[in-house]
Amino acid sequence: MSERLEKGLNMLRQEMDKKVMSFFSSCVRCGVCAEACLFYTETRDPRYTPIYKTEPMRKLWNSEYSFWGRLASKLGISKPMTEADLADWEELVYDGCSMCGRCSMVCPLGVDISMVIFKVKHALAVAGFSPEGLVGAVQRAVDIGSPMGITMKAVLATIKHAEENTGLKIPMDVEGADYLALLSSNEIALYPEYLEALARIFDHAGVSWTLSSEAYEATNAGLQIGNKATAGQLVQRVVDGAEKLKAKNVISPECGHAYTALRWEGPNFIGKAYPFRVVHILELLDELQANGSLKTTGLESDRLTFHDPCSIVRRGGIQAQPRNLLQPIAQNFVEMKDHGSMNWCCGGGGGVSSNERAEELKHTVFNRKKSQIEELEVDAVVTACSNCRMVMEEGIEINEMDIPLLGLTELIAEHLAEKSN
Amino acid sequence: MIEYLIKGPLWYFSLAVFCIGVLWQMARIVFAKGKTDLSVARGSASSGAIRNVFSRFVPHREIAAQIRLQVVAGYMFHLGLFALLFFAAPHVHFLEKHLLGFGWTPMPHWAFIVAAQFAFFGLILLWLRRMLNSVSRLISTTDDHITAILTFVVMLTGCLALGKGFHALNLLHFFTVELLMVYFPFSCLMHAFTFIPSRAFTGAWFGRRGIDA
Amino acid sequence: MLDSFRSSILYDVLKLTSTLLLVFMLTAPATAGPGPPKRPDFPQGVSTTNPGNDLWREVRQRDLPVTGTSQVKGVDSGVLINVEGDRWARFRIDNPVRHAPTLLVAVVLVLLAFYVLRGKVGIEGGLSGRMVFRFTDYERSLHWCLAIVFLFLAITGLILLLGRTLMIPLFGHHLFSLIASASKEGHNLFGPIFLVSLLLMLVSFARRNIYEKGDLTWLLKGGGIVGKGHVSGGFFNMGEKSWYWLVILVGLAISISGLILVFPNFGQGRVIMMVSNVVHVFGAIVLIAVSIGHMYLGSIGTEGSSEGMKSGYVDINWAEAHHDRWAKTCHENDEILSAEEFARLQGNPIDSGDATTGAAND
Amino acid sequence: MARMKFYCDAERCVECNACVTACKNEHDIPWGVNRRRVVTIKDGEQGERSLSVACMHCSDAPCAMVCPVDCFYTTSDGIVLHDKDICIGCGYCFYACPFGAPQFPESAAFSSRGKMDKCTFCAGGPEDDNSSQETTKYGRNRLAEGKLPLCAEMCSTKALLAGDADVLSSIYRKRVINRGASAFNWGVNFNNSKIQG
Repeated sequence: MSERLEKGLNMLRQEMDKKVMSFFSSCVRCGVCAEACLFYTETRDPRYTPIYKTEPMRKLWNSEYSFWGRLASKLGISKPMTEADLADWEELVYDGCSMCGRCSMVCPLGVDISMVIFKVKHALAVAGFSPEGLVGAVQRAVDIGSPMGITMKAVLATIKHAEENTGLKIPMDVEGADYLALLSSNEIALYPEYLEALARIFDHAGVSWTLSSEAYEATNAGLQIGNKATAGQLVQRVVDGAEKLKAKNVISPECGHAYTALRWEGPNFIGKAYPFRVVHILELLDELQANGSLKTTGLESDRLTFHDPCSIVRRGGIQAQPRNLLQPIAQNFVEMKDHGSMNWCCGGGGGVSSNERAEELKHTVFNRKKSQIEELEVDAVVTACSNCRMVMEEGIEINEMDIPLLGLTELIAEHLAEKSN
Repeated sequence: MIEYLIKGPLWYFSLAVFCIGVLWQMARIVFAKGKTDLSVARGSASSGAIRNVFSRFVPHREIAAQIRLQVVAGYMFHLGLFALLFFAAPHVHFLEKHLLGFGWTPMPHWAFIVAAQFAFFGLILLWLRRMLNSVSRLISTTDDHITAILTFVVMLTGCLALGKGFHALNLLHFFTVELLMVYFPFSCLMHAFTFIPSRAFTGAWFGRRGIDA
Repeated sequence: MLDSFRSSILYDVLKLTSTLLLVFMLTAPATAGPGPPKRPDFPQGVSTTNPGNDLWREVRQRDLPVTGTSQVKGVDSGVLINVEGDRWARFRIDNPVRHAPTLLVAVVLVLLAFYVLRGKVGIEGGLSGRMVFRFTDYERSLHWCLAIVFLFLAITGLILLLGRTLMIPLFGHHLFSLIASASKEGHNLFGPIFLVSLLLMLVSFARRNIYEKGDLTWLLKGGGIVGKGHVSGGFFNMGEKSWYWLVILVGLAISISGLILVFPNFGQGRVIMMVSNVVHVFGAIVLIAVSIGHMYLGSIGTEGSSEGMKSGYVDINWAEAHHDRWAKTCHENDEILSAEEFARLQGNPIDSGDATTGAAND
Repeated sequence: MARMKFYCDAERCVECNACVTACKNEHDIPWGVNRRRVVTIKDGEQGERSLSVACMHCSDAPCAMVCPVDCFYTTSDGIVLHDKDICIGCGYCFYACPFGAPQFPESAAFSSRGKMDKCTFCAGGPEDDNSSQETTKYGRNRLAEGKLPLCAEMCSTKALLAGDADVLSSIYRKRVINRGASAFNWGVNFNNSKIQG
């Protein structure tokens, strides 16, 4: 048995908990999950069936945890798992799954398929069966501090630019601030408006906040590739930064997987609970709006819709907040078909967008979002995840659709009421 | 001799295998390792778990149209089988006489047949779909086919034994049931029990994240 | 096309048989053969007159009404003489019981002879590997469901019809009685499932099976078996449509008569029961005989025809040979898949070797 | 060699249904099953006649011909009996029988009829004479005890006769001759007769 196979199998064994055991002993292979999967419905390739993507885990369960498998191996007639059992799933798991979790919603037996796929990713990652694009991103995240290779210098330039645009001072490394805001690489490189929006909104609402020069990057390439050690290392940077500034709250940026990494998986990656609260920017804005410190004015007359980012809505539970925030400023708001926790993924989640190999497939599966948007005949699409936004902008460009994408936080910032005091 | 075997040692053996096997499998799941989630919960895990155990009985409206065959045939089969298992007159009498010591009102003969027809129609459609649909064909295992065939045979022998006074047919049914009971704990038939922890785990996960699943 | 040639031959055979059977039926009381062999307990040849004979003869010959009243409540309990019973019993023995095996064996032999002489009917140019979608999962599931239920009903029905002559000598009375009881219970239970499948079949396929303009040409050319080359056909050709309507109409007749027989609780009289029984047996034998032809054509009889009911896709060359008008629209709509694309949709892509055979083997 | 038959004299039967009751009582027959019944023709009209009907133990019995499992047999006394262990309750014998003799304990949906039951001429079934099994399935075996069917024995007007066909024939012949002596008693012609009885 090769070393990498051994590593992969050991990781699978390590991940074999009571949940996985109950999942595999209840799965009846009904195939319902396929109909929920973006990659299956758009390609009709049965290999993209979600539960099929968990085959390495199921095979291990079958050979080492099920009665017949154990009997067979006792009798020496079982077929041991081979490297191919892992290698052949690399493409399915990394290219053909955006970890959107829609399958987990529909399974009649309640199998959290998406979670098991994530566990398979752990094994593939330690065994070294990961796409180059992601490996590179992880390397950059560890070495430089950001998966896109963005250095502190670039961040400072963005901050300076934002300060110039807004005329507001952006606090940096302020000890004892209530909120520590994080950014995602995309927001630094592609959508600097986000930072400006933050500055305006917090100024308006009178929130005490800061950025940190040590912990500015919220994204977590370790989560995307499935490498728990790296993921923990990246989360630890944020924790250290927040602890150093004695921040009571850490604001997760819009970015979906960053939110998952910080809010839900982070404490488990580093093995201890946080001394601070993690709050998603939309949650925070909703709170501010509810307690009256955030007041908006003016109405968007454009016909708008909201794309639910999977990691924030379906897997993150922030479903009502974006609607609460949009309601007072959007006159012509329409919901997408299948909106909310059953919305379709943009096709670029779970690291697919950082994986050049998956480009063609990503464009194929965008057809679903395309028809969802076209059906509504909207003027613009609002979303709350820079990755979704980037993937959809790319798809819209390829399909020559000419529909702008708006970040929800930026949209709020444009509608701030005059300060009352 | 055969009757003695089937109604005696074999019956007790299969009953023991069934009971111990199911308990053992469930215990394995319950006592397997599982990490506590260190993140701060937004909602209640336990209410999410309970809600999910029941909410999964109804398919999501977003994909209901795509899975209509599985839902309709699945419900026909499961409800039919449930009615047969617990409300068929011979079963009620058997349970009363040999296992429980108390009985309840069984359903009339016509209802038995209708339930069996639903169950058969559903099972045949589901099994055919398993073999005809490219997704199901790809993901199905030998176990799935064995369980489908075994369940079919058990139901069939039961229904063929409906004629009164044919003892050998009853014995045949009894024997196939014993086969099923022995096979049960080691197959995906266990989903009859494990669907509860499976749905509950996922529901708890959703619940603590405050997701309405 | 071969399909319906076969069915047309069968049609002739069946028409002839049914005419003969009708003649038998009408003459049955007159030409009634001896009953089944009696057990040797009662010495044959001892002839005694039943003193009741005169009485019953009188009851039957006089113009008294046959229906009276009785304190005993029950079906036909007021009927003194059930005149049709004996005729029905003799008809049953003399016709279906006696001739059904011959007919079914003949059908098999004809098909066998055809296979030996002509072999599998191929497609010019063979199969291309390029596929076109034909039947949905649901349609295929329904077809096979109907097929399984039909086979089960055919086997159990034939056991009940022919078992006494063919199986009792082999198994003896007690074992056969066991088999017959199981057959009867199974038959009664699966019958309504057949009806439901049939009705679903009617809903799903009726529109595509409505006869069209070109169908007559198909019939005149004998489904392509008489002359050379294949005959034009749409999504379904004339032969398939005829088989479809035969299944639907005869199937409905069998189902309805079966329901009459299977619900004695509604108190229908014996005459209705006997008529239903005759319709039931006749329809069933016709359907079984023709279905053997259908099975032959769907499996070893014609190249490439089984694929449509397995994967739901058919080879474009097969479509062009048997359903050229439909194949044309497939070309127009650009619906033809390459072999690679087809393999991918079936979940076993050609290029990526061994591992993708997947879960099926453990 | 006896050949057992029933004979019911329509001129004597008064529709008292004692034969029906006797039969049910003697064999402990459940509700709904009537091995014997009395049919009245033209009830309440001129020419009313009643006949007690049960299995007539035909020489060439249609029930035996049509039975798919061949459960009927004829005894050396010419009595048509059936084997309930073989009967599958299909109901064919009921369709075929001219007299409506075969009875079923139930007639529920999906052809649940139970085992056929009919008049045994008080001769039981294939089991040992008057064994408990025979009694449960077929009722008493009076013939084995040297007795005739109870229905006929009970008949107060001696309308229903049971026994050897030759003996019954001679009784019947005598009755016809005696009846012929009285013009008023030429009953079956009441309908056409000018003299209203």
